[in-house]
Amino acid sequence: MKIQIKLFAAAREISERGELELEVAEGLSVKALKLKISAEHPKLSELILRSAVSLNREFATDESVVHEKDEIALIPPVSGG
Amino acid sequence: MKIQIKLFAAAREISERGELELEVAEGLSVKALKLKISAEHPKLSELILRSAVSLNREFATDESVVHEKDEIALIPPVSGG
Amino acid sequence: MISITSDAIDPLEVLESVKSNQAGASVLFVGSTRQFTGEKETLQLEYECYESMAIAKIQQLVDAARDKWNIEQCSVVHRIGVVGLGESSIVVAVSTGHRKESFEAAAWLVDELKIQVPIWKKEFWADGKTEWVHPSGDQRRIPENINASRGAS
Amino acid sequence: MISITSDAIDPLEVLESVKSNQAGASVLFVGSTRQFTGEKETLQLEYECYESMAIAKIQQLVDAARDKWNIEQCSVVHRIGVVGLGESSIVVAVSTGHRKESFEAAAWLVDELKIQVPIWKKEFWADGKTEWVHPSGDQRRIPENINASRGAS
Repeated sequence: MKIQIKLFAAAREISERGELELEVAEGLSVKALKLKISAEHPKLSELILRSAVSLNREFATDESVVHEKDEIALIPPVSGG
Repeated sequence: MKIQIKLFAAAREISERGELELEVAEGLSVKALKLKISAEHPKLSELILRSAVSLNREFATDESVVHEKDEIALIPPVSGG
Repeated sequence: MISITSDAIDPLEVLESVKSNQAGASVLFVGSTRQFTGEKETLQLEYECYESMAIAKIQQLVDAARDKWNIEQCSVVHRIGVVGLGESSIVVAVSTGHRKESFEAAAWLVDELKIQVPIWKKEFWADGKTEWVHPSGDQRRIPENINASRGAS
Repeated sequence: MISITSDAIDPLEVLESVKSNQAGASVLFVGSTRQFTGEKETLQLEYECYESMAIAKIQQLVDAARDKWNIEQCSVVHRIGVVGLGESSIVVAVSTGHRKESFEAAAWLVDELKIQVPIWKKEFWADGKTEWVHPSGDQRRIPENINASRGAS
């Protein structure tokens, strides 16, 4: 399945785009997704180690499973306020 | 010596005036002053038990001595804010 | 800004009085006339003060707060006279480099003002009764504490 | 009022949004761009957010605060884009019956927002460098805590 991953802040600047598109297998875990992004976009790998992933606007755990229609985002450590 | 004591809030309303005038001896302590006010103005005695006295805009202790030119006030428990 | 006024307090003016480029945080506290205390209904409050002493005491509190926290700017405004429902009787503003200090200093100033500053509140209850609020407690303890803590710093 | 805006925030509007005759206390927190962090000088900040998730997360925080404290009204406004020196990036307002709860709830909302809400700050230093602020720490701990505490109340 094809998924899009929204990028923000340093992740967006490092990869020079607001969204990544990946072809992944069904039943992919968030942990596996992070490894896959790191492998395909090595410049992001350091930041990904410190980042969360959100699925449908909620923080996901490493064990969460990514579904095709999910709204997915990489969430670097936040610094609002 | 003659002294004036400013009255506020319930003390002012109970005694129906903003200031008391008393004739007192030199060297009077604040504690003795409170007793004297209570004796001369019995309606104030209950409130005086719970009140402080200020001398020149500072809270005084029972042992403080009242001088002729002091600005004296009876300070019922405060409730600003 | 330290002020006692019989006019309505403008909270924006108080907030702007603590503005500073060195401040990352400002906390504004507004105390206002609440309609219900339990089941008792208030129509309005009336405040009276011993103005010259109140100003001096507020200044002492502000000085003590500046000793305790790293404050950029600090303002305290208290209204006297009739304060209707929803209207403000007190506005305190503090600006600091970081937020923890703003919150602590503003809360402390309000707490201490309610103990140490000669201002009195009269309740006008909806049942027609009126009542000067004179809480119990030994006020004379407090100024001694302030002087002691300031002397030690 | 929950809002993310690229316009300057009007603190008075936020304060008035929490007005209530049932409130005896309101606390307004303003976070603004501080010129110096230690010896490093900031020219401006720029904020970016994942807006739909940020709004949802702020709403969760407000709901959780309402579970924890007896809140009359509560507003959170965050600015995005460039925020110059002395300008406000965040304004939080809380009104409650009594002051302790206003102070606690406002401080908690700011603390949690800084941990849980997908908003990011970029520093523009006076030496010409820029830097996204990505503090270390495990973000995933937090939403679980919120869910747990809400479930328990």
